[in-house]
Amino acid sequence: HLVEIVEGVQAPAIDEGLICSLETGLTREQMLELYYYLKLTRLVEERLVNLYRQNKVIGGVYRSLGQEATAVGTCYALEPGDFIAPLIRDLGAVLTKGIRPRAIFAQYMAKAWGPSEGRDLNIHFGDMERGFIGPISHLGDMIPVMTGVLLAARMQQKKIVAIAYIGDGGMSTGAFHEGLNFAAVQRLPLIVVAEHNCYAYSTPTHKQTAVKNLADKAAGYGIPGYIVDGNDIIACYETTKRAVDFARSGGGAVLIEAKTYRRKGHAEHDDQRYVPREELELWEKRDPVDRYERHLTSQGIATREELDQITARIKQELEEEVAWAESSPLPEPERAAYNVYDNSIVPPAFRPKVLER
Amino acid sequence: HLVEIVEGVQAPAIDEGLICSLETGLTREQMLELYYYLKLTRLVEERLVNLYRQNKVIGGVYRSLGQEATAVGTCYALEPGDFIAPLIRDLGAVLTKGIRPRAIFAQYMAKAWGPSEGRDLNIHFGDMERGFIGPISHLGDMIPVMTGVLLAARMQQKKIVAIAYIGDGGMSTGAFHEGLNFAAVQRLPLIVVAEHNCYAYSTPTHKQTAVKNLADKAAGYGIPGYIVDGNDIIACYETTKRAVDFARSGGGAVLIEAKTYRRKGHAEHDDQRYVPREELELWEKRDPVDRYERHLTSQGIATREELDQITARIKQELEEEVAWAESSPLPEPERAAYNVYDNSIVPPAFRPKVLER
Amino acid sequence: GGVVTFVEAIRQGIWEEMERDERVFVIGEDVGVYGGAFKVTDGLIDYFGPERVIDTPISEAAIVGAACGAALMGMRPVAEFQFIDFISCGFDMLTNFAAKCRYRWGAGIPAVFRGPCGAGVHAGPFHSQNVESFFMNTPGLKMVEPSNPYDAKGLIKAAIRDPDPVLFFEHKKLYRLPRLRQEIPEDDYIVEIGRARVAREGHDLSIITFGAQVLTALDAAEELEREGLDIEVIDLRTLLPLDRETILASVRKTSRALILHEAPRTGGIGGEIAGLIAEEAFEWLDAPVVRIGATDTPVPYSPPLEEYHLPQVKDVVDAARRLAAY
Amino acid sequence: GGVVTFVEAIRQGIWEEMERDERVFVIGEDVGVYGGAFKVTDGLIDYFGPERVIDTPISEAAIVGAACGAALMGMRPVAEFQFIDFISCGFDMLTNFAAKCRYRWGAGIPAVFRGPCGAGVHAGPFHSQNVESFFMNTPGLKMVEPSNPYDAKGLIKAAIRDPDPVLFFEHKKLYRLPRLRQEIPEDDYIVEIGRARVAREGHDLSIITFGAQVLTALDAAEELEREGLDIEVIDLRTLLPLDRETILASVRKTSRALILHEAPRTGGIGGEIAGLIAEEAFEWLDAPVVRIGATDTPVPYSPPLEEYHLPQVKDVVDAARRLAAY
Amino acid sequence: PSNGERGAERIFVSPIAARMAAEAGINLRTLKGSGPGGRIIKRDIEAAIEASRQAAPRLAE
Ligand SMILES: Cc1ncc(C[n+]2csc(CCOP(=O)(O)OP(=O)(O)O)c2C)c(N)n1
Ligand SMILES: Cc1ncc(C[n+]2csc(CCOP(=O)(O)OP(=O)(O)O)c2C)c(N)n1
Ligand SMILES: [Mg+2]
Ligand SMILES: [Mg+2]
Ligand SMILES: [Mg+2]
Repeated sequence: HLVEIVEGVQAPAIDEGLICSLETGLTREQMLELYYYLKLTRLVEERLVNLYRQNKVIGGVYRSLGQEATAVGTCYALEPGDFIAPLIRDLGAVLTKGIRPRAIFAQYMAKAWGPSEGRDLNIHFGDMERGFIGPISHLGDMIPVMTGVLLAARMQQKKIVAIAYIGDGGMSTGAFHEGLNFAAVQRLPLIVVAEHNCYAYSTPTHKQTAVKNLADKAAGYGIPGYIVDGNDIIACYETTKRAVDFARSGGGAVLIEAKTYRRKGHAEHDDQRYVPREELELWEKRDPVDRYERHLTSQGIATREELDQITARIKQELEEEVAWAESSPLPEPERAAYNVYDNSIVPPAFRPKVLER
Repeated sequence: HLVEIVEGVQAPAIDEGLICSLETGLTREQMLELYYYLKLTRLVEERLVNLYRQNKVIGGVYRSLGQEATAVGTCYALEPGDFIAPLIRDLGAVLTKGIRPRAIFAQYMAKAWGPSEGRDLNIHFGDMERGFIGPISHLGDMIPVMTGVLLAARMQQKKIVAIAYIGDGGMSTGAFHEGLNFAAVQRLPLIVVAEHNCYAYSTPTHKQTAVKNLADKAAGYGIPGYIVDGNDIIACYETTKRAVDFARSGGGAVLIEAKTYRRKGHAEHDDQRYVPREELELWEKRDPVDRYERHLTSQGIATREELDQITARIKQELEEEVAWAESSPLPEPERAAYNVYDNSIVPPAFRPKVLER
Repeated sequence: GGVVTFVEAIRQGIWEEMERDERVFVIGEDVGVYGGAFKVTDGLIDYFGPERVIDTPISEAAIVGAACGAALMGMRPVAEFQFIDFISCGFDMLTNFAAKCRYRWGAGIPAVFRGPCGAGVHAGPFHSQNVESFFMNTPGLKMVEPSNPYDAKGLIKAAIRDPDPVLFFEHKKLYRLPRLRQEIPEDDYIVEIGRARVAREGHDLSIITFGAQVLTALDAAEELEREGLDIEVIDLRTLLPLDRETILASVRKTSRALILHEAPRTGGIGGEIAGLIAEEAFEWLDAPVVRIGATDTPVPYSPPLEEYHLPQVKDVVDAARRLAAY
Repeated sequence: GGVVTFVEAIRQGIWEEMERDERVFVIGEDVGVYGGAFKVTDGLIDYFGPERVIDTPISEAAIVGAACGAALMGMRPVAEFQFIDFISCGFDMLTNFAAKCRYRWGAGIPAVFRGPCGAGVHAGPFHSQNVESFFMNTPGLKMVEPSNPYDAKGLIKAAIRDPDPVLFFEHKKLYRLPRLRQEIPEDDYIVEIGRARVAREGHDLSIITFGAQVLTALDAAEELEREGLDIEVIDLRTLLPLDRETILASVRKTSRALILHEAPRTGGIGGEIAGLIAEEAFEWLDAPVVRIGATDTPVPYSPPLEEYHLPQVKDVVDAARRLAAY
Repeated sequence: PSNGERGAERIFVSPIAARMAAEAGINLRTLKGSGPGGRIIKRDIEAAIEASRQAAPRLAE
């Protein structure tokens, strides 16, 4: 298997003017839905930054600014029964999978009504019904887990596929290697989307790996590798769709490298002092939302007004979602001690009982 | 970097008649020394089996029967200051590095005079002077360790290289991945010799990895990969020499796949019920000692008598080495409690002192 | 059923659960055609097929991770570590993914992680470890270690049915120990997780132990009986969560506690048990709470060293005698 | 020297050791240009260069392994975990390679493995853990956790000079805590590994603790002083090996022991300490040995949950008051 | 559950109190503890020693 470069993609030397390089079978409706999720992701994050500045967010905010097209475009290629394991910067995939923004806001504000009831943060929760396996912080770990999800699905005769997201940094972990290797041996329909956003925290890719393309790593697992322009939402969708079809029809695992860029620091507190200014400027011009808007309007798929209407609808929606999340109480303190085990109606013992007499 | 197939190698479809496929710059003396180590390895192991049958070996015996040329040939390409991290089936490399058979016998018999003084088994010991880092059982772990050895050497301005051995099975571990990736990023002169002996315990390679050649994994690290006939001792030497020169001159890490075969079970107790008879018969014909003997005699490098003399010398030597090891006492029981820390002249506390009054 | 060895009891337990519940499957290195390094899964692949008996690459993190993923999907994986020493390579997955999933978002991981533990067979530092202390401080996990065929079968079945992740340790010295051969019921039964067993009743002193050391304790008790000492032996069976009531009841009865385990003394789970007793049975104590473990070293290979390293019957007899006379 | 924060003290310690001994180097994720997630290694790369301040891929096993390999070659690596929670990914390398090397073949591993531990900053289950119990049963390792700038600097320097592998835990809540700012000596000094410190003398009761909980204990002691109770606080500083003598001396003096740590109570190292006391200070005890830890759960994220989870001053005051009155 | 003699009613006494009583030759059965549930603790022994010391001179009179 040789790495296949999906047409027109040459990041980081991506042509700034380039808009959507692939023929697509998407309907106009679908293309507008894609726009909805793309813009939703952007605006949810902006809202989060907003709440963060108001000190309403507990902990950090991890932006995917500039790389939203990757998460949304790839995830959009899945069917409802399919699964994802996103990372912090894949809010777009989580939203595309049907998780409501209120869940995200409640999580970030550590509220009782959040899906983890205040026990874990940001997108660290899951939803088995929606095919969303909640990640943990430890990078790489979700690859073996998703391998198990698909192994189970095969035993259960479900014809599903899954996407596991991984960063340029996370690919250096042992767990990534063990998981993808096992998936490849088992020919499981696992699509690994490698988000090549040029940094892992402060570490540039050349200190992370000696390969030229992350997709080159596919060869080490005997699986196909694709490279796609991660800022081109249609290309992300189409490439993933192709991988999904291949995987679902029994072809086995696929590695897709999406070339993109993390335009913010690792989190809001990170001043990015290690990033050259010009780099940021260059990638600002490649903004995936702008690009997609240009595409939609220039191809006559939508008018500027229609896009503005979608945006307005999202904004309104978000007001309600934030209001809902804000109205949630914080969790009751004693809840901290419950539900470690299935049968832990009673909290586990942890205080010196002997003194209580 | 593309995988480079070193001439004439096509295992497992290796031509049985093939004897030494490469031009070599080795002198006659060196070629006989190679023979010495190759035969020594074979005979040390046979002697171990012998001792095992007499119940003098504590624990198992792990044979490298049929793959001795890989360990000896590759290690012979190193300079004295260079380092190795062998695995259980790399006795040949350990001997080539200058460890005396007595050390091996004493280890296998759990004797006090063994290099680990009875604390660990078989080749689980090390010798910093001879450039031998003792492995642990946990497969893959030595790759990061050797990366550290070379990182240190670079800081110490030592121009050394190192070989880390790994099996077709061990390459599936996370530690292997993390270590080799880091070595590649740092362009450290690490030669990873992947011993493709077709099994990991009972697991055939196709259940271990989906790649065709283990050397294909080099692409995932951005380093060169070579394939060599592991039963051709000269080819092993020459290929490794090339890699060593490349690495030492600043080229960075190299992955060499040696195609060979494990003709015995995982250990003496393993009945190999999972192995087809024909496979064993096929590989018996490819025996690396026989092949090298044919080569040496047919090329007029040595006569049968000369080789027999070497063998006789080895046998005599081994009698003395075994006798020495047998004459060693078992360790004193109390030694068990010492030397966990540098300052543990005094054994650590571990028995209930309060009762001793 | 029938008269079985320890290993056969576990094999039967897994077999019956696989038969009973098609969600149960086995995964690990060499568990298929080879039947596992200790033959615990021998024959399963022939009967249940390779879809339910899965040979993996040498990838403990992936084995644990895949078991977790499958468990999330409603399956009931039984994952094998070839030796429990290799659980260290799956440590992250167990403590961070498996243990915390239910707490974080309510997703249970009904998976079993099993393998051969323990020393005494001259297998050296990497094939002899007892690893329970690594996990004792990780809520969300359960830990089980049986000492006889009946319990082994009942506990492996209970572990497979348990809705949470269970680590199941099998002392390799017990697998084929003739002394342990035992008639077990033909009918389906389980041994409840979380319940210790009074392996021997007595009034003078409690030895609290588990796994292969139950035999050491029983042998010591028998020897001490000849001296007129009446020793109680508690076989914990479940190490996490501990059966606090059984431990405390025994110590409140005998007023003397000796804790025995095979792992090194310092940092072993004996500390937790001693802490429990010193807190909750304090007023009933007539003597110090005493712990016996292995030397605070790795497990050495050579027989005389290993014997010195491990607690022996004579060590227990000696300590118990002194403690009883305290 | 100077008036410094906790984080600055550690940074100074590493800096001075690098200056003093060219074998010392730093390795970890983002330790170079970025200066580490908590800026512990800030500025080092500019002064010592990228050869001695090595940014790695996200590979904890490789970081530990490489540090071990370099240490074998005579170097003195100081490896950073970005958060100590990620030590789980290096667990195998630490327990099996680093800890056992000297015992197995006499090869010492003079390496330091350090990182931010601890909860209380709403960082959730994966950035808040206390991991000392994972390693307490692994002879060959040492563990250190300072509670103030003076000790932090003296201990990091001692750890770097130590001939054996040292795990060095830095409670992230202390890094920049104004209350801890402290004048430390200009001259080179170390704090010996293996020695606890009497953080406060008292006669009525001993609180044995370490790390950030030393502050909790001291605050509780102050509050109790107003009630006429005279509390002794022992700051362990070294967790492995424990300073048995200091612990025992204190308990023999006060006859009442309260052990406090931030990790979940069950399976935490409090058990080992309780076991030690119940065995070797038994005859001096006037009341049960009591342990306070976090709830037996992962560390929850939301402030009210986390506060409930963690031991608070009021919990310690309450327990100490009852224990003193027992 | 006895402090030595099997069958007898347990006296609840802390280890240090038990040791001090033994050293001072005080019969624990003659004491009533001030600890929780009538437990005999260190201060009870101290009080008993003090009491017997004050009682002693009077006897010598
Ligand atoms: C095993 C592990 N080690 C360290 C970390 C700390 N950490 C969190 S995010 C991060 C960088 C991740 O980079 P990358 O994988 O490229 O993802 P990105 O943030 O660029 O999306 C690091 C080092 C972690 N989460 N897991
Ligand atoms: C991490 C780890 N898991 C499991 C084992 C148990 N084990 C010992 S040898 C072996 C097979 C090794 O196969 P391979 O790497 O191909 O080496 P070979 O024996 O063929 O030389 C296994 C699974 C181990 N040593 N380390
Ligand atoms: Mg990245
Ligand atoms: Mg092999
Ligand atoms: Mg512990």
